[in-house]
Amino acid sequence: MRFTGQNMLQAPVEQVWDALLDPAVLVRTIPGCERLEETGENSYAMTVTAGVAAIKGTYSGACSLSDLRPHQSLVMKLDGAGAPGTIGATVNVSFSAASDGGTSVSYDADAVVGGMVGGVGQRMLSSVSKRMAGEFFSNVERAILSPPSAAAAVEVESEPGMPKVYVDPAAVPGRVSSQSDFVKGIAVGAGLVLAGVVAGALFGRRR
Amino acid sequence: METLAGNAGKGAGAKVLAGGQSLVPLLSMRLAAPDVIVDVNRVPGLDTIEVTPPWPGAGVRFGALVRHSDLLAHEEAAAAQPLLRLALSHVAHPTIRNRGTTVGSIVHADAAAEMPMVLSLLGGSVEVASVRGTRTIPADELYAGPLESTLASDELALSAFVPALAPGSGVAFEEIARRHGDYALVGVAAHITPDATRLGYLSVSDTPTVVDVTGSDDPAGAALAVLEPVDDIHATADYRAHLVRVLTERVLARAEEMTHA
Amino acid sequence: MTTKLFGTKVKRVEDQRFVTGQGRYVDDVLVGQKVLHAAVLRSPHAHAKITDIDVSDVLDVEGVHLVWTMDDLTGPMAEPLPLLIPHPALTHGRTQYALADGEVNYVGEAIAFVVAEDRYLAEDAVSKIRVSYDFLPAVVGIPAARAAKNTVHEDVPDNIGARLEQENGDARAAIAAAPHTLSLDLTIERSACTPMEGRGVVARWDPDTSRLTVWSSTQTSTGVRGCVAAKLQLDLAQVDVITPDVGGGFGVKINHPWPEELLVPLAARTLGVPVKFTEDRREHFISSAHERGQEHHVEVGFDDEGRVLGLDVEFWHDHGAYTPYGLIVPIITSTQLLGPYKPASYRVVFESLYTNTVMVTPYRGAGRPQGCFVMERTMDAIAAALGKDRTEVRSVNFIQPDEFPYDQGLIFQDGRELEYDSGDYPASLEKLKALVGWDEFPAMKAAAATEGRRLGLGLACYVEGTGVGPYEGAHVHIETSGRVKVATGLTTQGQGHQTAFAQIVADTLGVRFEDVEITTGDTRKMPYAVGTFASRAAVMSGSAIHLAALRAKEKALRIAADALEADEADLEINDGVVSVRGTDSSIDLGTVSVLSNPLRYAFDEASKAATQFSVGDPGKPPVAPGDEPGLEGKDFYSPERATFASGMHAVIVETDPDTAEVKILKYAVVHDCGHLINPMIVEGQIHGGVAQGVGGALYERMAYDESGQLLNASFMDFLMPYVTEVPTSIEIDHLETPSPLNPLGIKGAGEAGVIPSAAVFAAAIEDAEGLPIVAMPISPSELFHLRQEHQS
Amino acid sequence: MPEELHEVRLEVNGATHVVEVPGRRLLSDALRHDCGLTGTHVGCEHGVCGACTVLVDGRPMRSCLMLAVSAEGSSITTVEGLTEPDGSLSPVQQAFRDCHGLQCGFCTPGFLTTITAGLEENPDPTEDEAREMIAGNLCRCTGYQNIVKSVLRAAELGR
Repeated sequence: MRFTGQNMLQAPVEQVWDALLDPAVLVRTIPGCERLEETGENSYAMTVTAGVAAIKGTYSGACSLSDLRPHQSLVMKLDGAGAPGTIGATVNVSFSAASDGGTSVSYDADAVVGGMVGGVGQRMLSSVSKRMAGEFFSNVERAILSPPSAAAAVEVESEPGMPKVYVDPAAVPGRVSSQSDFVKGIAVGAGLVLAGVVAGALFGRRR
Repeated sequence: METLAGNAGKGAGAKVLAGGQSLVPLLSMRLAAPDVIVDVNRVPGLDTIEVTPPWPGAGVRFGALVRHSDLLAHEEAAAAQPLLRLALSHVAHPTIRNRGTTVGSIVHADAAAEMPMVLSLLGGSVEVASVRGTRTIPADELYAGPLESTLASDELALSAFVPALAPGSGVAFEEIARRHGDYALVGVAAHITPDATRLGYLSVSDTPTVVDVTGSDDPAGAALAVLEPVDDIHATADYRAHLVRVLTERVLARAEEMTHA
Repeated sequence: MTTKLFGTKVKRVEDQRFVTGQGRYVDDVLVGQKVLHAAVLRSPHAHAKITDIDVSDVLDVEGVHLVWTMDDLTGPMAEPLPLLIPHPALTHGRTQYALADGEVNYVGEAIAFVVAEDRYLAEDAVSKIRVSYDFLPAVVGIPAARAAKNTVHEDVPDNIGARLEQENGDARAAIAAAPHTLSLDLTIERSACTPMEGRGVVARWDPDTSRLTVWSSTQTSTGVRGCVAAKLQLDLAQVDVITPDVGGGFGVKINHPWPEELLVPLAARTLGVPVKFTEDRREHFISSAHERGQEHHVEVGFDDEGRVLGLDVEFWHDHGAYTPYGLIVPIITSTQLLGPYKPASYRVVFESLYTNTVMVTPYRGAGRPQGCFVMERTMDAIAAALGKDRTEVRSVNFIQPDEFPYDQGLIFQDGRELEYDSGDYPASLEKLKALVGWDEFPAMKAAAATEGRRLGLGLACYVEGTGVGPYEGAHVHIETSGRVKVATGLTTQGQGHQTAFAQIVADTLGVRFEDVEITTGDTRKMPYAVGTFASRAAVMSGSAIHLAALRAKEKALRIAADALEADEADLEINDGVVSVRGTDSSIDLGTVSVLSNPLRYAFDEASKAATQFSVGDPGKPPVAPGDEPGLEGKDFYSPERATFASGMHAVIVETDPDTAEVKILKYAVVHDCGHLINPMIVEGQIHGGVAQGVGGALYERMAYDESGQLLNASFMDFLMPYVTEVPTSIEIDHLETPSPLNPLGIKGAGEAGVIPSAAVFAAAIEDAEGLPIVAMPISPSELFHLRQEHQS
Repeated sequence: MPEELHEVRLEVNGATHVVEVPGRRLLSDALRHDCGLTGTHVGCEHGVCGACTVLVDGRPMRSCLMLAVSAEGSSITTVEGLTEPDGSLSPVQQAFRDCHGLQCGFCTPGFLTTITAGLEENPDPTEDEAREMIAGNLCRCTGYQNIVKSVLRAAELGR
């Protein structure tokens, strides 16, 4: 599945470039990214919770940045696997300084979505991917414009020689329940007050 | 009670089950994995249809447990706002309509579904509740993205409201699906009032899209300027755009007729 | 014989249990008893090396009894699955393993196998298995396979599994010399059978008797039995395979053994507890077989009347990642393509290609829909080129009724000559023209055009080789109660065999229909059988049952003649009673059965009549030399070659000028399957075939993306027609040209309805739109774009 | 950890079945495997095919799109429950036999339940209404021709 897009960031191209190469920023800007582990130069192992509405899954995978042409372009390779399926993507990202001092980032992604979500989730996939990409870049923009203090990504203390690990405190705490214990409990006929504390969108149309 | 209160913190870990016609298949396919499901099917007071004030009146309010088939069969509701019945008859198949709820469909926020678009076109609203109390979300603030509504993660939709058809106004609905009862390749509804002409579209954008074409000499063109039809395995973007033109003409003509009726 | 049932619309006996929810399908077996449930981890990738499989997280999952990967399999189970139908031309045949051995070649290939307390827990466990892959480029679609930039199997150069050429005369020379020539490129996409019930298997090991009982929703219980015995290293005598009620087959269930058909029995024996596997819908889409995908190039030379002087067809068959079923499908296309015609010369060559997609095995029609599409599109093209009526061009190419048996000079799928036994194609065409209103259509079309409506009429003809060998058998046992128990080995998936076969027995034997009980697909009752495919059940088992019933009748008459002290020639059997013609002397078959088995011990009133002081000549042995006790008959039917059914379809469609939607206004079928056993059942088969054909022509396809992911692996996106998509009526007319090859003069009817669909709809849409249709299926979106290309 | 089980009382065909099931157990699985009523078939598990259709408080619903726990307190009718008390076939069942409205029989229970409810609502359907009545159920064998006939025949028998 191919999809392309363009986003305007209100920050100079140098800053955008640096942000994308900074794991502490990536962990906060990749939608749903909870944990990023440096496995080499510009390559990371990560845990991402992604999806829309109920179709969410936790994916563990890898992300690497290559073909770096500073302030011009890079290639982002992503692949991950989770309960709903597998995702592999090669994203060509190019940067250009915009007249207003901002940066225009355009991407051309070639993604392979496998597993159940690939076979039955087709109807939503491209719009969802587009949306997540947009989210990513606006996060990057926000990260640059308002260097957060409280929600700053934490570089977890790690033994010397051990890979550096970054976590996003803002991300959903704890790992999302694995398939094995999904729907641990069920409340039947809950009262309104109880229902009121329940999360998530309602479902009610059809398949 | 305790368990549920405990689940409050779980955020996205819990789901509400009403009709379940979308949630349950997601569970079966293991695409959704909530920790907790709250079945509200026996919550009292959510299964009423009120046409208020006494018909013919201002509009139709239907509760979160009103099934598509109940609303479809409701004569007063159909008389107050004909577009409800016109659109509901296109929702899946009768067996699905017997279980699926219209409010559930509306907050499921599927841009390929009929009822979110109808709510948007008619300028309806959804009433939601949480421990903080209740609030009303107007349709034009309800949809954030594909399958995403603006309900907070701890809010439950109680009911939806659509205004009645004003005198001298007309509505029409048309959709084209590959098979009878399938998701539409394109769906269009028209709402013509004495002072405005608006069109609602489904399956040609990420969220239900309404276009005001009052006075436009190329309504479909105006709509296509904002719509984003895409290719999928059933139809190309070009074909969808073509259908937008074909169906727009058809619904405008029929809605116009109704204004004279 | 009293009332003859053969040829009448007898209501089905099986329906009583089906309409009351008492049918017994494989997932119903052992319900209420202790059964464990299996789930399979399937590859999410189309092509990859497996570098590691980590099952450690599964072992501690409560309720999980067993988890297997390739490393856990030994002996024959660790070898590739059998290549069922070898062929000299299949130089690079490959089959998969029960569980992937270091490499996966399609999305859905089995990697690991889990057994747990219930299916939910088994799937939980599957989701905890972690597999590491090294990705390989996927080969998807015929163009990619031909280009061979990448290969599916590294030891198969250019992705070519087989190349087969057949020629009758010198087609290329004939074309070169012909007054007119045409060339066409024609494509049919992938589709699949998608029966409402997926695959399923249940197995129980009995340690007390060292016997394995396997229930499978297969089209061949004897085939499964052979494979299970071989792979589990058991004697055939230790394995019983029972095919219960089956929720539709349409071909996909003839392939065997599926990995689960071996893993489930092995697990049941290993654990000592019955194990069940029931395929879910998505699994069916990505791990059961597909068919149809082929691209064809046609060169044809013809004279001024449209007579085909030379036909040269080259085609490419996408057989997916493996070739368990050999070359059956492309061989059928290459031979049955000829249909009712007799081109002066014919050459056909095909390449069977590997792709990283689900394997291909026969789907109802089995290569014929593609062949029919190619031949009929060619006939229409010839007619268009000469400005002749499409029926005239066909008529001048028909094999004539006095030319049978007609040898097409080719070798058919069963390794025998392609020799048609009988048929009357000109008569069929006349019937079809009358049925659809061929001569009236131009006026109808013109009238519609004045209202801005577009109507189109298409027709297509086919010949179908049915009832291929090698054989089927039957055993008929007349009980002392007078009831008749009949067993034949092939299986049933809804064809109403229990009814049709009972009609044959009732007529042949002279017993009441209600007294006949038919069993199919149970190796305990008939261990020698082949299977249900190629529209062969009625021809093969029907004939075998007739022959076996004759043997039982022969014996009954002999014993009855003795008992009644009459001449056999004077006896007749009606409603289960043997009587001497024109007298009131008679004996019922139950008593004859008693007398057929000399007893020492009586067990009830009736049996006293057979004890040693009651019957027999003291001077002779109680059972005469060469004779057997019991009133039974057993026989086998093994024909020299297949019998050839035929038919013609016509359809009138309306295409919407705005939306490009296609509406079916009229569908007409003329069908010739020789003598009809039960016209109600035959027409039901035609209805179903036509509907499946409508799906294949206008709705159904396998949407693979370039990376080998199947994008429509559900009934949401694989558009099987509802009642709203099929014709509101299907006009059917029968022609009965009996086959000289079998005692009943019957031909097969199971697949016929689906064969001409792609051809007939392409022709009708082409007629309505005035633009060439060369690829099927076709959607409104595609027709919309064809219109645009045609305009520019 | 083991799954939490819920005791659910299912009223099926007039009989009460008390079953202990996990929250995620589908009604279709509970009917088949816990109640032993295997007449209800599962053809797709995503609500498209209709083979699993049962009557919930008289209305046809997909038992594969309902959780067993949600059926507590509802009265359910499966194909086994359509037969008359004396064991004879109901008009719909009889019509399917008369008209050859089935072949493999796998989708049949879903059609029978759907049509039974449909004829309650509309006892005298036109041919088009008969089609609409079964428009949400898939059959791969019959091409629907004889199922439509069966609906009309059942209406006749019902009169």
